[in-house]
Amino acid sequence: MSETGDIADLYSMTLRDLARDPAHKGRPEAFDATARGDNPMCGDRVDIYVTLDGDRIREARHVARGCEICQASASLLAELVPGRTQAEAHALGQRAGEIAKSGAGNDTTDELHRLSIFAVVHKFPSRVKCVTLAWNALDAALSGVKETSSE
Amino acid sequence: MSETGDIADLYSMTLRDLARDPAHKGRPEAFDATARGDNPMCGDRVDIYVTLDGDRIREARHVARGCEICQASASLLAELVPGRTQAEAHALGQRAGEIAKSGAGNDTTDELHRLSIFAVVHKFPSRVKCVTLAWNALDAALSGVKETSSE
Amino acid sequence: MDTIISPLFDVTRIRQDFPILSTKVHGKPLTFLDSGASAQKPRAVIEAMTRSMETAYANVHRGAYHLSEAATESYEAARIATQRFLGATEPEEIVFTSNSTAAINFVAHSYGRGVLQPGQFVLTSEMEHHANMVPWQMLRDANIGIGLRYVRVTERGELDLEDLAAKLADGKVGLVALTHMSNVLGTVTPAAQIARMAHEAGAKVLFDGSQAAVHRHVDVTAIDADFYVFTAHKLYGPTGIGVLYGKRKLLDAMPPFLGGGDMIESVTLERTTYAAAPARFEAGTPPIIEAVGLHAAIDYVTNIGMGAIEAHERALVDHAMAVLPGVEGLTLLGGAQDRGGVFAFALDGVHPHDLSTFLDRHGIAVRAGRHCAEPLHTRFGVEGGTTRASFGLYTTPEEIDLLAAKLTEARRFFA
Amino acid sequence: MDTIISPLFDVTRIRQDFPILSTKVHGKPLTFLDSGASAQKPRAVIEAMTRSMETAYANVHRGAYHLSEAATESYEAARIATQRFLGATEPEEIVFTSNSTAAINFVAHSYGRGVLQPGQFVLTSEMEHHANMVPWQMLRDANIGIGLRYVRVTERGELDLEDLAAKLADGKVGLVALTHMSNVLGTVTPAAQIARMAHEAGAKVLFDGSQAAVHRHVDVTAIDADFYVFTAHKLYGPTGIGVLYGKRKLLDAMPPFLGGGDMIESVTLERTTYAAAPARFEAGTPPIIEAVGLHAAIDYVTNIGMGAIEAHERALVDHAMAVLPGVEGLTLLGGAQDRGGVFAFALDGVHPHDLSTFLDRHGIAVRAGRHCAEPLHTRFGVEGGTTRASFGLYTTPEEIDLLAAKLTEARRFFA
Ligand SMILES: Cc1ncc(COP(=O)(O)O)c(C=O)c1O
Ligand SMILES: Cc1ncc(COP(=O)(O)O)c(C=O)c1O
Repeated sequence: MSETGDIADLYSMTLRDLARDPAHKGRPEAFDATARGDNPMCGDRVDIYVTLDGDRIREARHVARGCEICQASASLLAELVPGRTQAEAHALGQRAGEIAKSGAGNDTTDELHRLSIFAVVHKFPSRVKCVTLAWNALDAALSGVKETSSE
Repeated sequence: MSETGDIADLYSMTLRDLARDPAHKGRPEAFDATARGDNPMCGDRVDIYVTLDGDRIREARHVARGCEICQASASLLAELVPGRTQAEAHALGQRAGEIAKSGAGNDTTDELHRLSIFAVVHKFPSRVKCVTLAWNALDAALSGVKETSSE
Repeated sequence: MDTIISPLFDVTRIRQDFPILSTKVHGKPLTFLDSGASAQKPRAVIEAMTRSMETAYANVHRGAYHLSEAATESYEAARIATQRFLGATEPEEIVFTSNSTAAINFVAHSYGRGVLQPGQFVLTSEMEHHANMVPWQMLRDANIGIGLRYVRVTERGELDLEDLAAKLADGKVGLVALTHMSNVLGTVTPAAQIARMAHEAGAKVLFDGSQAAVHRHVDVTAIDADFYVFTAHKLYGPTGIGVLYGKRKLLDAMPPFLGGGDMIESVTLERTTYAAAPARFEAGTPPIIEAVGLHAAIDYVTNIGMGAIEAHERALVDHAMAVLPGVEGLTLLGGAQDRGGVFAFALDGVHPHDLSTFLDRHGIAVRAGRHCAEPLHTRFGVEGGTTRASFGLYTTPEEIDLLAAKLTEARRFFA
Repeated sequence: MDTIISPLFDVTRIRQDFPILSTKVHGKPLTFLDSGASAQKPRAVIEAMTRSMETAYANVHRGAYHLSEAATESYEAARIATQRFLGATEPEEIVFTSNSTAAINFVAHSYGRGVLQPGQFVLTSEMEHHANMVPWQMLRDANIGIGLRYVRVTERGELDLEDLAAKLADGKVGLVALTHMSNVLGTVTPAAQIARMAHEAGAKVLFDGSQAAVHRHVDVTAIDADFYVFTAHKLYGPTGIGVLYGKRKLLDAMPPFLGGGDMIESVTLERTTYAAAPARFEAGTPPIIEAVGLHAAIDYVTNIGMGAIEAHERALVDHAMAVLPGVEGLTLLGGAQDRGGVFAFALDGVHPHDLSTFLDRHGIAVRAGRHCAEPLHTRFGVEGGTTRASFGLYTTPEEIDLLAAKLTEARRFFA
């Protein structure tokens, strides 16, 4: 694999579109739970806001100060979690982390297929945290914690 | 130099006689100053007792719990310091330390000649402290300090 | 006796792994019997450190570039290797410090001041290395209401377990801090039993494994230790790195000790929040190269097998117990049933320092003094110190025979 | 521009001393621009450490045998080399610690808790590395009546000396603790002037020389520093060892920090007395192998000449100041008159982390983040972090040119 290829693989069109996608960004006026994820080493910060529908997530939005991977991950999260329970969302986050860490991304379901844009991250070990930060914040929000960290 | 020679050089007859010499040992009934020298690493301990005659030392005695070099040094101290002032005794102690450290022992005066039995100690660097402990204690006694250490 | 004690353990071949063992001292082959103070380093450790500096060095944790990623990976791999070596549940339970002393001081500060309550006691023993005594004295003397108790040591050099039980009985002991193996007597303490007694009395337990971890397989989970410390340089690894194991729950509840980079979560001028363990306890640039060396040392002893090492050392201890008491004028300190390869002794009429110099001229390295265990020497009435021979995995029975012969010669020489 | 900037300084030849500089990263030659985080090691350092482990290793201070004497001699020789390197008066003023962070924590505990009085303040700045900020915050938060003040930093990234004077004016500051060179802005602070101001106000002064000591000749006596710290791994030496310089009188008056072996004078169960400095502050087995490495590193830079290194780096700084501002969209942090080879910057539209990954694929190692100086990033409104390029004695102008070219490419890539 050429190294330019590498970089282009990481910053795929899909990822960059997700990173910029305004659809899931911004602090909503009302929400049921929120938490902040901080990566003290690099300064990345993600605020996740969730509205609930019984025990299911109705909507998720984020305000992210972070790199493109971090932003893309937060957007994908906001896209994927509506309709899921806390446990299901947590499992999805775990899966996102595994994919980023190991590169294993040959899942067949649709959502998991979406997550596979992070498979290439395993070739950039210091960037795995950029994928998981938003998911950690979601976990924290859903369990009532106010802050979390990806360190 | 053969290594047996080395050992025999260090533990010369003169040194070993001095180490055993009872003439300068034991706590006197009366004394004007005393101090204890401790080497925390090896456990050596020397108590020096001094009687004074105006600003000159009349007599010095020691109680040493230590190796042969430490004992010999304390005995030689007790032999050499009577009649000297604090400053003279200190200078002699400094000289003893230098001789033990560097091996330079070609002094011509008689007392300094006696100190030259410690010249061989410079080949045994970890033993230099054994020579200086008693002299440190003497310094401490004469300046009113109670304890000192060769570390 | 043949140098190959066990078919599993070819000591002749093992000695070739240690470059220093083929050097000469005063024209004599080196007989290194001071591994208890610090062990020699196998080529695998030296080469791992060299390789890290030549091919994969950068500061860890904060770099998004290849060398920093590589260094971080090696550093964290060392943590995982240490976790496995100690049988810990998670890598996060392993904190790298600079040595055992620092590790115990960490606990004395962070747990002692941060978690123990006024009116509680720390229980240590007369048998400890100063590293496991002075920090507790400093805690006692900090005037925050924490007391200090000592477990007595029997004539045989074992912990007096009845005394231990008695001193735990009032439930006021918050932390038991005991050695897992004495660096003077060689005594191995019954760690699992001690932990059980401590826990029943509501206390946590720290083991100083500086000696034990070198000589036997240690499993902190099986022992149920709350804290366990050891130091790499005695385990054939480099200086500059030690290990603090702490149960996750305990570490999470402890305030940090040293402040600086890498241990924070966020810093403002007014307020700082701290990272989770182990980062919270690893302020500043950690011993990166040394962690690689420790990892190589762990791999080295694990490949030989801690069981095989223990068996080899047991055979050496048996041999020493057969040979040393035959030296006229020699008195061994202690005589515990369960003991490792450390022998402190007095030789009648010969001062330890003089003896050590004499042996050195025959190439034999032993230690003279009080071995950082002054109260223990006082306990046994040898305030002036002892001479200590301690074994490593490269020690041979012939070296013990040579020691015995030279002890006899020394006695004649100094007579 | 030719790589030989000065006839005294043949950077091509110097680069050959560093094995890692000839390795490749992602198929590209390594361009290592992260020396401010940790520097690479010359062969002389690696070999000195190897040699110590292969031929002269044992624990120090306590052995009366050849290897221990040899190891002790090397360890103490490193202390003397460090003394000379810093221009200290006596070797006893040099305490070996595990890094700069530990050295500052030592002062915060031993001097901060042991000597400073309730009602006094520590004065640090907004510009500090967390290592010189968090320990003082912890001291402030220990509820012993010691306050904390911060000197402001100007837009240009220099210490505001008027603010410094104002904050010293009431005579309540007991200790001024400031960096001698910023690890983010490159700013070199006027140490001698600061020391004079501090002393006139009755305060002692500590300088964090972690960056400065690498880039220029430091003379603690000329500056009249009371404490000065640096860390070996940034000076081309190993990890695991740092240096605390303290004036003899101050060290002698300070209580110990860590308890254990080697720092005591006598230990009984009831009472312990402590050794004199520096032993009092070096509890446990010290970084023996690392001291040898530090010594080799000091010899290495001294042989090249700190003056020559400073001149080389000044030329690099001039080159960078000519080239970097030409990169479209690039904003440099700070612009001090007196600065060393550290450049933190923002590149419009490109996140530092993404940038760092991009550069890495071109073999260029830079650091992204807040560089353990979060308040400083807040001060400059770049909470999200910056990208930092920092130079070593092996850095070439061509490497800076390559960086500039790839920054422009990155901006296009991420547009
Ligand atoms: C200015 C400054 N101070 C302190 C430190 C801390 O050094 P260490 O991590 O070696 O303790 C650093 C480097 O990280 C630094 O740049
Ligand atoms: C039993 C014991 N505890 C603690 C220590 C201290 O280890 P370190 O000096 O590496 O901190 C030692 C060795 O010196 C030891 O033998």
